[in-house]
Amino acid sequence: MLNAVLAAFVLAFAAPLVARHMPRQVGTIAALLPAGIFVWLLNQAEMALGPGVVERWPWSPLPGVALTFRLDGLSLLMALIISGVGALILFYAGAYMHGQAQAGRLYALLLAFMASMLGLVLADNLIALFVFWELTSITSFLLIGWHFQEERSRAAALQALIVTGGGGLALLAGFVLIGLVGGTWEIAELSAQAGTLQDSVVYLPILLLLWLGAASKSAQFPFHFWLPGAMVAPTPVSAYLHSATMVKAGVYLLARLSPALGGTSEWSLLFMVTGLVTLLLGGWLSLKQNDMKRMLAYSTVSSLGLLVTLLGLGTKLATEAAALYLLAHALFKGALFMVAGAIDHATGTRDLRRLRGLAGALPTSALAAGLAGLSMAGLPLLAGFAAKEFIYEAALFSGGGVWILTLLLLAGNVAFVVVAQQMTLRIFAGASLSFESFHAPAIPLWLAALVPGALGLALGLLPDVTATLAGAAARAIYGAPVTIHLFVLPGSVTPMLLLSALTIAAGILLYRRRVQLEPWLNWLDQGARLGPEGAFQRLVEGLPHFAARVTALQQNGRLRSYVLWIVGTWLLLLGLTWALRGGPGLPANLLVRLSDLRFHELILVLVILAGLASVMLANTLMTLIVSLGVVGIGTAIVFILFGAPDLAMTQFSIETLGVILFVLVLYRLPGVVRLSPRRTVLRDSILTGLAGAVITLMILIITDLPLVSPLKTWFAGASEPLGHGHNVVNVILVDFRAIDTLGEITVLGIAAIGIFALLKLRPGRKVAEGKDGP
Amino acid sequence: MTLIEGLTALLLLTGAFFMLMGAVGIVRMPDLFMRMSATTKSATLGVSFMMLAVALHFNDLAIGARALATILFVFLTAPIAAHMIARAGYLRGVSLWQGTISDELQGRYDMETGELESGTPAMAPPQGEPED
Amino acid sequence: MNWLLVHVLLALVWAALSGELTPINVAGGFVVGFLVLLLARRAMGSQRYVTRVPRVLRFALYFVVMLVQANLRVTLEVLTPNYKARPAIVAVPLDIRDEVAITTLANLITLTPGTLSLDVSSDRRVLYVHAMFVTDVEAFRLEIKDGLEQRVQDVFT
Amino acid sequence: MLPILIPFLMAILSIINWGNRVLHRFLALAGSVGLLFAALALLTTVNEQGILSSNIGDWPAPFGIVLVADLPAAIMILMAAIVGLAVLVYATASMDKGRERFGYYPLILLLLMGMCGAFLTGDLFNLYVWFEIMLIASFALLALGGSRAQLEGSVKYFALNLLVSAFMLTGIGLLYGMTGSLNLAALAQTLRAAGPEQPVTTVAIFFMIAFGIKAAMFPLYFWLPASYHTPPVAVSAIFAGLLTKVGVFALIRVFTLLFVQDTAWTHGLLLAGAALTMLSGVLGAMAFDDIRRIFAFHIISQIAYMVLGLALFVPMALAGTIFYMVHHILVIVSLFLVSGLIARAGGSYFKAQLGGLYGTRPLLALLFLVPALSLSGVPPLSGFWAKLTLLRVTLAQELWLVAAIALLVGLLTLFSMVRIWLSAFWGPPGPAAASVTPMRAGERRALYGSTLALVTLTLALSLFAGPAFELAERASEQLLDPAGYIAAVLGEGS
Amino acid sequence: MTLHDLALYLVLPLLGIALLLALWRLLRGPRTPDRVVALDLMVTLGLGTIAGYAIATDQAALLDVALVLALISFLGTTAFAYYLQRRPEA
Amino acid sequence: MEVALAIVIGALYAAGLYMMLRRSMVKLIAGLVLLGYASNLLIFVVSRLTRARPPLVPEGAQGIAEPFADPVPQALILTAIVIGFGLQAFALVLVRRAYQAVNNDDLDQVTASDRPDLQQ
Amino acid sequence: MTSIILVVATRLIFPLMLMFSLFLLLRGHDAPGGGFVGGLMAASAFALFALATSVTRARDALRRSTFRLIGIGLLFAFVSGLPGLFAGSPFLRALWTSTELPVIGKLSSVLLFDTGVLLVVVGVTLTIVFAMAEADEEEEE
Ligand code: NA
Ligand code: NA
Repeated sequence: MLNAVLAAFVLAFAAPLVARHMPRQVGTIAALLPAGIFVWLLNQAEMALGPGVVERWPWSPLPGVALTFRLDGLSLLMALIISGVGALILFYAGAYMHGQAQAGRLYALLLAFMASMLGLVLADNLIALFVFWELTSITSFLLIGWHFQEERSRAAALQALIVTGGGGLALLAGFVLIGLVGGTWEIAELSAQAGTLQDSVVYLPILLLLWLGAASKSAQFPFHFWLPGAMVAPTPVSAYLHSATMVKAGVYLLARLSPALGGTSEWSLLFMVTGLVTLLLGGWLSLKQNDMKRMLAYSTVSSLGLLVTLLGLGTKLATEAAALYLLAHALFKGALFMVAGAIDHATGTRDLRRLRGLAGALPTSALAAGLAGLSMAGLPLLAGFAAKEFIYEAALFSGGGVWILTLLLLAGNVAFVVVAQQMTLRIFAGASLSFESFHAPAIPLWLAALVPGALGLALGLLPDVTATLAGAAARAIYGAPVTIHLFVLPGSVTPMLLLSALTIAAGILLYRRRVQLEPWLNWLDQGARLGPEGAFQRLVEGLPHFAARVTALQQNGRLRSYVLWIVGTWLLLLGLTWALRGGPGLPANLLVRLSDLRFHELILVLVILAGLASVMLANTLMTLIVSLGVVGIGTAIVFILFGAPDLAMTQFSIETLGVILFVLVLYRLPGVVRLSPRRTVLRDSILTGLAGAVITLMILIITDLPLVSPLKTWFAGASEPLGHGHNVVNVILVDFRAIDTLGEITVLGIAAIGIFALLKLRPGRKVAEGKDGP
Repeated sequence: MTLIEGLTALLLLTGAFFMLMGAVGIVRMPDLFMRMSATTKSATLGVSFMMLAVALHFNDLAIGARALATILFVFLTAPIAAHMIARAGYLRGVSLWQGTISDELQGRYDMETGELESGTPAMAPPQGEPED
Repeated sequence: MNWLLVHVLLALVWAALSGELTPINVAGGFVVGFLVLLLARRAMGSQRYVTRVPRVLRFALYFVVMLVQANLRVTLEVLTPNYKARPAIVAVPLDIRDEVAITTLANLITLTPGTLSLDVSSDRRVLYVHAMFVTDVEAFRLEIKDGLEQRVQDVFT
Repeated sequence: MLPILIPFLMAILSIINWGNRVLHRFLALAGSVGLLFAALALLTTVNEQGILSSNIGDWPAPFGIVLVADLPAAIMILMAAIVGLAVLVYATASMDKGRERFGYYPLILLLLMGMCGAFLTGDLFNLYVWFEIMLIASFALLALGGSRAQLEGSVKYFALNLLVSAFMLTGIGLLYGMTGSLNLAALAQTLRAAGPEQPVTTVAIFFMIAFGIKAAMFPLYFWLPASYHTPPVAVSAIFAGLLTKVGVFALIRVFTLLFVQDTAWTHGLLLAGAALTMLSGVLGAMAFDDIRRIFAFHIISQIAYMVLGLALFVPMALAGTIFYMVHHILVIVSLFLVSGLIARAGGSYFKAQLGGLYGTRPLLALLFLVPALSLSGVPPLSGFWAKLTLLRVTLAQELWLVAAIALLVGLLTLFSMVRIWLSAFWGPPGPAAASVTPMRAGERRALYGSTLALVTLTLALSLFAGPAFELAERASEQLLDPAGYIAAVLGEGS
Repeated sequence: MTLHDLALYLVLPLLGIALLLALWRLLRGPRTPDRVVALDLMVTLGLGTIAGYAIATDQAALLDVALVLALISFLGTTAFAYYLQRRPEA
Repeated sequence: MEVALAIVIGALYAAGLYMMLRRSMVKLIAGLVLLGYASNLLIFVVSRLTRARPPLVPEGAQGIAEPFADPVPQALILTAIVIGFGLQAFALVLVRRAYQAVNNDDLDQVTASDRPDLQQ
Repeated sequence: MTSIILVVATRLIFPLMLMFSLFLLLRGHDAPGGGFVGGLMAASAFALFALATSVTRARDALRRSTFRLIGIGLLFAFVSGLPGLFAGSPFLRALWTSTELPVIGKLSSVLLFDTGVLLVVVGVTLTIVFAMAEADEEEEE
């Protein structure tokens, strides 16, 4: 299975190259791979439907993450859809994109997407699944933004990415929690942990996170809005990603995790409510769309809602219905999208109001649309019929709130019937219109649509095949053996059949009266727009403004404010530490310790403090420099008094040189001006005063503790015999800790380079070769 | 206290006294030049006395040499530093005390070229002291 | 000749600083002195240096006495409440021409309390001196010329 | 020792032969290649033989200064070497003549040397010295060439980083006054035995502030976004990749080896700081239009993840931090190099001035996309594995809010990257494109080659995340087992 | 009173007072050259302090500091003066 | 003396930080210089003070008899002083150049490089 | 605006300072001093010289470019660490010759190191002072 995924990725990289050299055949060539995978899957079907096929690869980026693939009924169903529809779409795209610039990139992205999607449904490790999940989001983003020079496309792509990406992150958190609670990320092992998971305190958070991920990916309310927006992508993309495959990822995930997490009332409530709201909202909003693709997109939203409802319901019948509908939907929706694309290609418009009587001009497309539409409407002999039967059956046997549920499902299904009529009767029937630049579609454009349409019929006519396929999938979802009994035509009149008939009748009625619906559909649309979508839009637009304001507050360009932040943080942390963790007490016997102060030392202290005051009050540059000199000299005298002649010497020398530099560099600067208002001065004084007090306190505390420095003793003893020097400080500097000194002179060297460059290399000044040497 | 010690003490005290006088001078004298006249020299002399005391006290060639070398260095450098400051002060227009009886340097500097001419003396009017 | 003198001087200072006047240290001082002079050669150019040691010593004695005297006078001024000083900036015409001699003179004047060399005219003919106790400008000029300048000239010729 | 000596020697030779651009280039490239080999050798040796220590001057620890190569240090040195080489190659084609003549190459070498020293040293004061070498080299590089914005940025960078030095020196002083030692291993021993009367936690705050500024944590980071966008890309890239990491590394060192008396408190503070830093950084990124500034703010928010790993203080989290550092170094340097390429191809660093590069420069688009997505934590790129590890530990420790912030910031990072993508790579061609001059072949080789190499490494790290993470785990075990470090430095039985 | 005590309790305090006086001039000004002179005096007083302290504590090593100080401080004052005369009047 | 110096050092830190909080670039440098003095003195004092006993091994001896000043902080401070000198020199030139570029000593005017609302 | 007095005095003080600088270097191991202060002293000598005459003449007197001094100084320090490294010991292992030379004392890698320090300090200080003075003169124009 890895081979299949990898092959698709590799081909994805090769696709632009192929496109450059064989622009005509590239679609067909690209389609060969998914077709091959499809065939290979069919070959594996027996194993998959039985015990399942498992592949383990020795690739583990993190502990607990593994590249495990499992082909069981559910993944087989999904993989068949992915590869089958994928082959058709690529074949279709070959014609659809022909002659367009950078078509190669489209194949590449489609193939990469297919690989990711295959990986998603085949992976048996949650994290591996997540990897592919996100890859589908990224490829989807790039595909939605295909017409990247148009603002609309960019906005839609961003919307899709942020919504699904955000959901993805929530999902990741959910997965991590599952892994933490269940002790494994292997999906196959998680079912056994169902009890642990469902009893855990984080069960509800996990569900909510899962909900965020799945609902956003599968365009459930309130995240549904990105999907209609995504219709700005080329039609093959819409047909493949945004109807047949990627949007099913959320549904797939729910199905996949249903054994481990499903079956609780929280699960049912959460997903059924979401699903039903989405079903109705999407379905009824689809009724007012004039753009074919947008209509189909809303309808897809609705279908996804239906699937989520069924998975939320979670009964055996419901899972069977879900499996059947999953299959049927992929076929009819894929076909309808491709028809829409073909019409768009041929007539240059997707506006339902401008399309009529196309049957004559596009007979094959009409056939494909007809088959798909009938399946969608749920008429007998077609795959959609069986699915609908099972849906109603599941509702009727749901065991609580039956009538409400049935009624809501009916209301949803009616909308599908209307859409089916729009896609068939409305555009193909009647007198044909003339189009300015009509050109007949190339073969792939109708053939690729006809195949799934016909497959819908075939599956309707071959109930055993359908039952086996869907049954295996349902078993994986339900977590227990499931057998589906299907039939071509119902043998007797059942409540479900009556409901189906009612659905169709209501659908036809509604189609005729659709104009009357407009006002309150508009109202619904308005609400949906102002609600989640509006909120999203406001967020995306407002965030940068908010960010700019917050940032301007901190990053205000004033160095002193930054210093204030730092000093403030330091004091705050110290204060908190002392308040909450117990601070050091005030050192005792201060007066005793102070009493050893000698007169000349006192004077020295006074001199330093006076110099300091003078530095702070200085109003001319020279006063400032000279006062700094006083402090420096005072420091040097401290060194003299306390046995550090080397230090004193160095301090004096540095002081002198410092003064020279100060004078040299600064004498052109203006005098020292006072700019801060009194309040600022007061605030700064208090704050820095506190800082000083803290330091003083620290010194007093530490010097009050006993200190035995092993270094002092050792150095004093080793200096002469081992270091051959009497001046211990110097021996430390050039021998014991010579690397410090090496670093120190390196610092000096670099400073020299920097200063030299600062002074000599200036913008706008020409650098003459050989003239700028120091 | 031996004779050496007594001499040392005397030198020390004299030196300290001169230095103190220099400090008093810098506080008391009315203009820059008088302050310098009063301080640079007495301080220099004071240091010299104290260094002599050191040489005497330690009675060691190396230490004595250091003390004498310090004196030498001070004598070499102090007048030059004083000269530099005084000149800079004059050039920057530091005003003379009103009791100054004559300023034969006035008008002799060519501020463009930095040349100083040698000419006949002229009398300077006393000025007040502006702050920097 | 002068070079040699500076060299000897450096060597002796070196040995003294090193703590022992051993031949080895003096020799080392010569080596160091040589190195230093090598480095300093460009800086110094060819210069004339003090050649007559006895005169120097005599002069030094005279100077120290003068120094102490003048210091006491200034001290008195500093300590008494009123200013008795009569300061002036006096242009002292120079007879000595040698740069080193002029510098020596100027420095000695500065070292003497109460007087301060301000500058030498660009043509090196006049030394401008600030003095604290000038009753008569002309008398002061003569005092300098007959006192210090004369002795410096003696030493330098 | 070699990782320090090789760049040092090359820098010395450059300084002796000042002004010889060609020689400087050659020496720098030779130096960084040498450094790369030395780093590889060091990592291999440390990986096989465990922690190595070398007593400089042959003076026994804790008296002399000791260089200690443990796995974290060896890994970081390797990263420095890789980044150094890539950036230097990039510089050969992008650096202007003036900067080349005025010491760009030796300064980079010295910067690298300073970093290696900081990673290796086993002595607290010696760490300060290496920090200063880095600091002054970065000052010089930052100010080199001095446009107004550069100088303004430099002033802030300078002033705030000197606060680091002050805090650090103060902290070192207080520690020495308390314990009488400077050797990290000896300090680790002494501080573990410290009584309650010793204000150890208080001193820890000094280091937290010092290295917090260096690592650009909230609210101490202001110097970074004020300065990082001002110098040429071949300067800012190396700053972006390595400088703040040294701060993080230093935080890790002292808060695993020295200050573990009250982890509930100290590491709790780090945790809070990390969370705030993440948010603050990513919001900052959204406020700007200049791509380099956006990246600069992302450094801040990403740094926070690394600190988060330290704050969580379990082996898995620290392994995550180390992995994160490696990942982030590769990715952010790539992004800065890409920003240079974008400016070269589109004529501007401002996304509003750019557009349509996706159509005209597909390779560049790819070179941007991979590190940008990796930075955002999109799987299967390296950033994802790094974030996942930290997320796992955060959730395991039931720090819900922190986990939520970490995830939210991931999303906002993605948002920010996508905004660049939408504006610079998609959209109609920008107005700045008119001023673009074509690239010479040699230029293209050096610029794209070095960027591509780093992006490839990012991909390799993503693909071989497993072995890399195992290495990180071993490194984190060394960090959390000070006994091993102490034994390596002071000898067994101490 | 020993020599040590004399140096410690008489000489050093005397110098200390001198230092304070010099400091007063330094703070007071009024012109920069006055401050420079004061600083110069303070350095010289530092030399004296070294001498006094060396005797008070029998530490000859301090004399090396005096030597350095004597040579170097001259440069500082000279530089000050040199640039003072060049700086345009503020 | 430790107590007195502790107060002096506290004052140095306070003054250093205070100067860094001013708007003038020159004062900023003064602040940095003061912080340098402050941290050096802190290391010196916190390692305990010993009056007038420099760590010099007497001629002919192998070690030093207590009491003597701890040579370690002295070596550290020496290094720190020198490094500080390099940084100070650099700071001076930087400020001078920044002053030339901005034509103002007021740090509040040095904002072009980081405010979000002032993008060039 | 140079002063004759300063110029002439410098001629004497300059060699004195240089000698004292060497003195500090060589005696630094046993008494206060060492390469750093020695370097500052030497640099001060040249700075004084530049002050008294001109930067150009001071550069002339130095005869080497200041960067070369820095480089050579660093090289000295670097090389002083190598013998140990080649002998199988760690970097910067001090080596001492047993014979005592006059003036210098025992030759050692440590002295080489300290000489390196001196050269770097001279180079750095003079780079800074010269560059500043030159920039100043330029702005004067
Ligand atoms: Na744009
Ligand atoms: Na030294």
